[in-house]
Amino acid sequence: MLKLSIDPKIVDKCHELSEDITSRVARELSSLSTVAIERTVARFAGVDGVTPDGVPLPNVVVNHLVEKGKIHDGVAMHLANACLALDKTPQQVAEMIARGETDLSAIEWQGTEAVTEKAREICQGSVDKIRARRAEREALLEELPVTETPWLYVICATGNTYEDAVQGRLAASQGADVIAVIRSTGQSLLDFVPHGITTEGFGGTYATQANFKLMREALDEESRKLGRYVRLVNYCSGLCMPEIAYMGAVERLDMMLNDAMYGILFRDINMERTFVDQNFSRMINAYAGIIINTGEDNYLTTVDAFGAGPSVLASQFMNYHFAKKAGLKDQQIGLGHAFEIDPSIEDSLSYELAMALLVRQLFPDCPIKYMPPTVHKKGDIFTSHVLDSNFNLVSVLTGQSIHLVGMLTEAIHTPLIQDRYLSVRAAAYMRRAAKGLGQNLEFKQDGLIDRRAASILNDTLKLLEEVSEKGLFAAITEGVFAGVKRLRTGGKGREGVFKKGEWYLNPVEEALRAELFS
Amino acid sequence: MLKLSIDPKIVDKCHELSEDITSRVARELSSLSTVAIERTVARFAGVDGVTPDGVPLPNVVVNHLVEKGKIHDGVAMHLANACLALDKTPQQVAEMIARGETDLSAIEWQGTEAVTEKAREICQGSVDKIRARRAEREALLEELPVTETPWLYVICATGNTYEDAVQGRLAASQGADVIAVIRSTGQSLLDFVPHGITTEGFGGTYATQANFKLMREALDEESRKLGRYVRLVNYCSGLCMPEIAYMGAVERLDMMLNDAMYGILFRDINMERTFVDQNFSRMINAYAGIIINTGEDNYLTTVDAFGAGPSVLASQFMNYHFAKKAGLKDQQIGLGHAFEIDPSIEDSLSYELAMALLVRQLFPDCPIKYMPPTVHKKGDIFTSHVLDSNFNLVSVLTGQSIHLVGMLTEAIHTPLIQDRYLSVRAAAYMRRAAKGLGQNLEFKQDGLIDRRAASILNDTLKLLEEVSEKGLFAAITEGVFAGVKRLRTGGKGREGVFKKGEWYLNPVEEALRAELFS
Amino acid sequence: METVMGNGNGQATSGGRAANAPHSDLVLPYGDQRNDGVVQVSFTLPVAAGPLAEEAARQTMKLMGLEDPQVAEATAIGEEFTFFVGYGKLTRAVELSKLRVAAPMWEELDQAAVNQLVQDTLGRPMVVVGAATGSDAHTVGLDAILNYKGFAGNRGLEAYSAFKVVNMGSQVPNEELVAKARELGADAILVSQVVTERNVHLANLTNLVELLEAEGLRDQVVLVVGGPRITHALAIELGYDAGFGPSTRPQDVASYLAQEVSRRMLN
Amino acid sequence: METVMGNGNGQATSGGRAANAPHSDLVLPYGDQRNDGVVQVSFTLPVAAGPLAEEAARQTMKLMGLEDPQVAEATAIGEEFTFFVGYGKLTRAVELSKLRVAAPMWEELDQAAVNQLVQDTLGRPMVVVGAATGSDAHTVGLDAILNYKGFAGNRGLEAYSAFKVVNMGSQVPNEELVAKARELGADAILVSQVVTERNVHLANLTNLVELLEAEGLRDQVVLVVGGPRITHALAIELGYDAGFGPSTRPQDVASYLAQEVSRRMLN
Ligand code: B12
Ligand code: B12
Ligand SMILES: Cc1ncc(COP(=O)(O)O)c(C=O)c1O
Ligand SMILES: Cc1ncc(COP(=O)(O)O)c(C=O)c1O
Repeated sequence: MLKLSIDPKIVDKCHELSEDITSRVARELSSLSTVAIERTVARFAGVDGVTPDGVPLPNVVVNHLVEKGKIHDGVAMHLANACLALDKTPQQVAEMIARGETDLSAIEWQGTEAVTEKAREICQGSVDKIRARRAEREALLEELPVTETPWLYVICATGNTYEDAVQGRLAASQGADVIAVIRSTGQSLLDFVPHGITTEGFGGTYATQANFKLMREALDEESRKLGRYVRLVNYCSGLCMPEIAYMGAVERLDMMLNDAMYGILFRDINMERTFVDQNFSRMINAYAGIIINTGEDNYLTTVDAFGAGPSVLASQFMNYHFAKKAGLKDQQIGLGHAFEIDPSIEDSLSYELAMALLVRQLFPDCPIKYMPPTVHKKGDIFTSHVLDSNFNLVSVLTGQSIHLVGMLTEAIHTPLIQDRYLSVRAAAYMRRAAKGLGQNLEFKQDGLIDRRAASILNDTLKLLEEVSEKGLFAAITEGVFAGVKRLRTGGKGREGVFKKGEWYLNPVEEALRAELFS
Repeated sequence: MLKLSIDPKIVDKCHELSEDITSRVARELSSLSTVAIERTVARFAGVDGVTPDGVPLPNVVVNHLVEKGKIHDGVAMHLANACLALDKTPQQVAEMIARGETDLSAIEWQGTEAVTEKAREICQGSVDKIRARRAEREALLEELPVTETPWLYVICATGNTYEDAVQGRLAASQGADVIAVIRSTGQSLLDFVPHGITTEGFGGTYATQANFKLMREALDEESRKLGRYVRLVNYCSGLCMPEIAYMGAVERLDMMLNDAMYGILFRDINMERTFVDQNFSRMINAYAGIIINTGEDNYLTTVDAFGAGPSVLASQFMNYHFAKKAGLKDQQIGLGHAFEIDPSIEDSLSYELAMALLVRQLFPDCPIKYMPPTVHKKGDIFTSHVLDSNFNLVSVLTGQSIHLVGMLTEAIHTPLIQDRYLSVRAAAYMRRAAKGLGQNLEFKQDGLIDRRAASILNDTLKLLEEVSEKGLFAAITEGVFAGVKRLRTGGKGREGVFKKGEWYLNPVEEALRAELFS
Repeated sequence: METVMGNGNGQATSGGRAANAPHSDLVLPYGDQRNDGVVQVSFTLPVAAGPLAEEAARQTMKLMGLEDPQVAEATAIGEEFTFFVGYGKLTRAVELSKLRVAAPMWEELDQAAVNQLVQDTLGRPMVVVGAATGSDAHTVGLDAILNYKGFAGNRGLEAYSAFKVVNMGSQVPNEELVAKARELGADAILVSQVVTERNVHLANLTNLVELLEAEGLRDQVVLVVGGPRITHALAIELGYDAGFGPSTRPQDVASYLAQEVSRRMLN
Repeated sequence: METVMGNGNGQATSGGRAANAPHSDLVLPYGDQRNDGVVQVSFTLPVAAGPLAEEAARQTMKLMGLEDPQVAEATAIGEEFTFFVGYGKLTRAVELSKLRVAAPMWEELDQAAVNQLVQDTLGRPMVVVGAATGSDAHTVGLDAILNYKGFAGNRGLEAYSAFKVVNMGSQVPNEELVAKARELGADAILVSQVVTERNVHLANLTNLVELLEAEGLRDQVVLVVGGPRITHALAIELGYDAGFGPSTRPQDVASYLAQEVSRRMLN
């Protein structure tokens, strides 16, 4: 059995430091909420649909409260108050706001106790629905078990959700266990979630609740046909992170790309906004039984992977502790790593083995999401396919859990129908061919690989010490992760962060907290 | 360092048995020679060229002696006698025979001592030339060293020697260390060697001395350009095995496919003819410093590789002992093995690792020639490329010496110019990526791989015991190797075997024996 | 196009009857959207790498009818050679309903049915002589069809009581094959041709037909050829009765032979 | 064909001058013999696997001008989809001497020469504003050109005294880019576009030119676009001054910018 000799004291120290770093962030931001969170609460309360000119009603409600200077109370209280006062459902209230028929700030206060109770009541339906969807998944997994690991995960990105459904089913029938629909470029910076079925996207398909539903239904059908539950993935990131968490939860998505820092580093989204949103969205994911995928693979696309081990690990430690704080179980925390080692260097395979196994061993109960080579790929699809073959090998040897199947055409286009077929076929071959190999191998004590892993772990500790000393905000400001520098006060979506008022209530958070931490 | 736990007692026993089996064959056949051997002697004596209607002069001379019932004395004696009597060179004598101007059987005998001396003299020039070519190679290897292993070996098979030269140079410049020119189908069953430059072949190019020369010159030029000596390979097999050995030796080829049993099993060439020819051809190869490649890979194309381990190993043991008997050094004995394991079975990679390493470990000083997957390849060139990638990996991990680079288009056509490029590139990548990996790994004691190797070795011993009991001739008759059955008295070329007469002399064999076993 | 051509060794459709499709659609390659026409190509041009070579590659793709040709990779693989990988969009569609697919005509029969049919028709086993002819030494495919063991779990002709099989093995000269067929009074001759470089198989296959005709044997036997690059259409063109391509199962051949021989008896 | 088209970002020929080749030969793909025309293709047809699909594949290859089309592989990748790998022979050749290769015009200059030329021409550093525009978040390529660190050992524009570089990063709206260029009095605007699915880059690039023209800025700046699927010909077509494709080195861009600005001063 391949196993690295790791000093457990260093590991413990890394955990302590990251627990401390992330707790400090949480404490510092505990008084904040965001417009995205409030829109999510509105959705929990049943607000849905768009105005005739296409503005989603959750945005209408929240924008209205922002305009009226009332957002600091949270959307739940004002919606509940209006429901009581007008004897309407939240959806009816929202429609009235859209038509300019009411002003929530002007409605007579129905008494704090009554409003609080109503606020809890209007959100409870969605909480219950999510619990039911989770139970549904569990039942399906019993009925249609997935037995082989790593799960083979492929991407659909046609831009057209109907094509995604065709191609997702096809990929599943070819052997894929997990289907991710990639989002159109630019969606993460939209401060609203598009509505309805969409057929036009660039490099991906818009994430909408209707698209989620359509894909999940298609895959449910295919799952039954194959006798194997096919998981569905989307992106819980960007300016609408918590809203998408809600949509994924009620449409029974199974995984979500959901990173604590990705938005900051790669989309220049405001730090506070991101940290606050990620926590709430992760609570929803946790409750929905969704597995999150963190995005450390992205670091390796902007800096050389050979030297980036410590920053990847440090980020994983922090993502892990942020996740635990949001109530996610280890089994739900799909920490990311990627085979982005430069293929032109000597012993690249040994270095990558060391890193992949280190990640695997440090988080033994987390379903590590292992990502394929991308940056070092060129238009030579044959050579690219060979690189993926070594990635497939390392994945099987080190017992990874979620295997994002590399595409031979990575450098050219989002996958064609045959690209997925060929790549899944290659990954499935390796899963079969190298099945027991890892169990039959051991590393030479203190050899290249052991030493490499130890040195990365040591440097991770140093990095975490540095971050702990400075605090995470300052560390990001100084460009510790992925070589990207961001200001705490900069970035997109900052205007959507607000300080919660004295009467602020988020009944969803309250309910989830009770369920998750009981 | 990957190492199998092998019982040395079993290995010793296998060696003893095969030494005994092969010695018995050699003893039994020691009184025989063949027309091919006599033609080779004629070539050593300087007989070359063709008649106006295309018959090679060595054939003319030997056929003449056969007709005259004089072949049992060997060609050397009669040629020498004629040279003395007519005061001609062997070539002049041969030309006279071709023109019907002389009858060797009718020339007055010049006295045994004088003729014997002359016979030795006329052959010595070629022996010296071969020694000089060998020294030339050694000097070139000092000047233009090849440093990386395994050597990457690719095939040219355009049918046109000029194209082969272009493509061989190109392949070398792309990273190939060894260039083999495959022969046209059918050549091995010709009982003569075609003459001169050829431009029309099917699935390969005719092996002729002129083609050898042209290729070696092209590669010498390229070697200088690259600062790395590029080796040239051809096929020393079929009905003209020893003649081709001669040609390769004087044209400074570096390797020769040269198996003790291939002709019997795969070309239905007579057993006695093959065993006698292989011994003499190997003596020439030995003296020329040529590395031979045995053909155990072929077994795996007609029987399932999973069960064929013992017959491959048994054949290697015998090929090894036949080779030693012909004066080849371990460093010249490139025993063959191939990655022909069925990719659809579970743990195929582990099984293949076991077998490849077993071969490697059992013959530690032999440059094992490791052959790529072929039978399980289909027209899907992408999937084929992935299979080769695992082959490349096993080769590097187990420290093979001569690596026949697999082609992604194996199931379709002999390699195109870009097929070689892509395949060499993939193999070179693996050589770099996995360079130190084998040194950093160990097998779990008594795991799947160790147990598999032990069981193959045990079965090899059993098989060799069986062959020893029956004798090799009977074993082949019963289809022990590659599932092919051949009769001792059957097969092609049987009429070319004859019993040496009382006055028989082969001065070449005599000279080589003196040099090789001194 | 209405000429008989194409592979169609039958096993993929029900029993291999000539598959004139009911579709009438125009079909284009499918990349990630129906009818986007996306095709991948690779080739080498004997031109030194550089902008000129890339432009030549793009033009080569245009000559192939590919619109929006993209050179995804251009790599020097020698001083005077550049290797290209490209993608482009084909806009000319194939009209499915217009295609005529040639395949040997037979219904799939199981072993018992084949045995029965031959027994009913001939009252004795069919004599089948097989060989890899000319310089071709590839016997695995032929053995897969003939030998008891068969192919992919499907038993070979030797396993049928309907056939008396003589497998002559590899590199059999056409003359020897014809002599053997005459000697045994063969009902069928099964030829395997695997090596096709420089079209070596064409001459060899044509020569066999000529020999059989010269000996007056052509009409006495069912003449079949198989191999990885053999199609039924090609076989017909060369004067054979049927051609079998890659992944042929012995049962396909057995079914065909039994039905062909019975058809001939009825005529 | 005489229209300006093709890649030709220049670095492969000496200094990137438009490479009108001296060759006059007809060039065909080279498989294992000169002029054999061998091309590899792969594609998927939305047809169920079987003889019909294979015939459709063969016809598709014929539509691509491939003679002797060989279907090497036909695999069902779904009930209604078959994936093909094929080989065929193209017989229509490209005439090299007739090709016109478009490339930005510049001589390769080293860092000192670039600095000197800009100093001599402008008497101050060139102000260069760069951005990945629209929804494009790929900055690695742009950074490779602009940032000090550069690309493949070749320093970026920041390393030159000739340039004052402002790198606006990713997903910059065209409006912001234009505003920044005006604010800084930019001499050059460098745009990166990596995502090209559904031709999203074309609209975006066209829009930038329109904005610049509307603001009367278009003639004030050297307007350059780069990215893995950008060619000089495309750039020209879209109204840019130059386009740079894959494997561009910062030095290529620096050389071009210096020479272009000096050319403009002389005119
Ligand atoms: C095994 C093999 C060999 C073995 C053959 C052993 C043996 N006893 O058969 C050995 C190592 C000896 C060999 C040698 C050579 N081979 Co070879 N070989 C192969 C290989 C790897 C597999 C072929 C095979 O067994 N396939 C499995 C069988 C089951 O499939 P099949 O033949 O297609 O048969 C099926 C159908 O076609 C059909 N079928 C076939 N025959 C018949 C007959 C009838 C009557 C019917 C009804 C059906 C039928 O049914 C079968 C079952 O479905 C192929 C590459 C590949 N992966 O395909 C190269 C290949 C066929 N060989 C090739 C070549 C060039 C050679 C050599 C000429 C190379 C050389 N110059 O030395 C030599 C010489 C052989 C000669 N004189 O003919 C080329 C042919 C290129 C071409 N298109 O012409 C190939 C494609 C490899 C390559 N890329 O270069 N080879
Ligand atoms: C790294 C990467 C990312 C990183 C980007 C990080 C970053 N900060 O840049 C991350 C992970 C964030 C990312 C995300 C996405 N990506 Co991305 N990504 C890549 C990847 C792997 C490498 C690109 C790269 O860095 N190349 C290295 C640089 C040096 O090369 P280059 O860009 O070609 O630049 C050179 C030249 O083109 C030129 N050049 C480039 N720009 C400029 C500008 C000027 C002025 C000049 C003169 C020259 C120049 O000079 C450079 C040096 O030579 C490619 C695949 C690949 N292997 O190419 C996919 C790829 C580009 N991504 C793709 C997609 C679709 C996406 C997503 C949209 C997917 C999704 N839906 O989530 C997202 C969203 C991004 C967005 N909104 O734009 C597709 C694009 C498909 C297409 N043809 O449109 C690709 C091809 C992958 C794929 N097969 O799907 N990606
Ligand atoms: C964790 C994470 N979130 C989100 C994304 C995608 O983000 P966007 O939709 O902003 O392109 C990625 C990209 O792969 C990611 O890794
Ligand atoms: C040892 C050996 N000899 C000879 C050959 C080729 O023989 P022929 O030229 O008879 O096809 C092979 C085939 O690979 C071989 O392995």
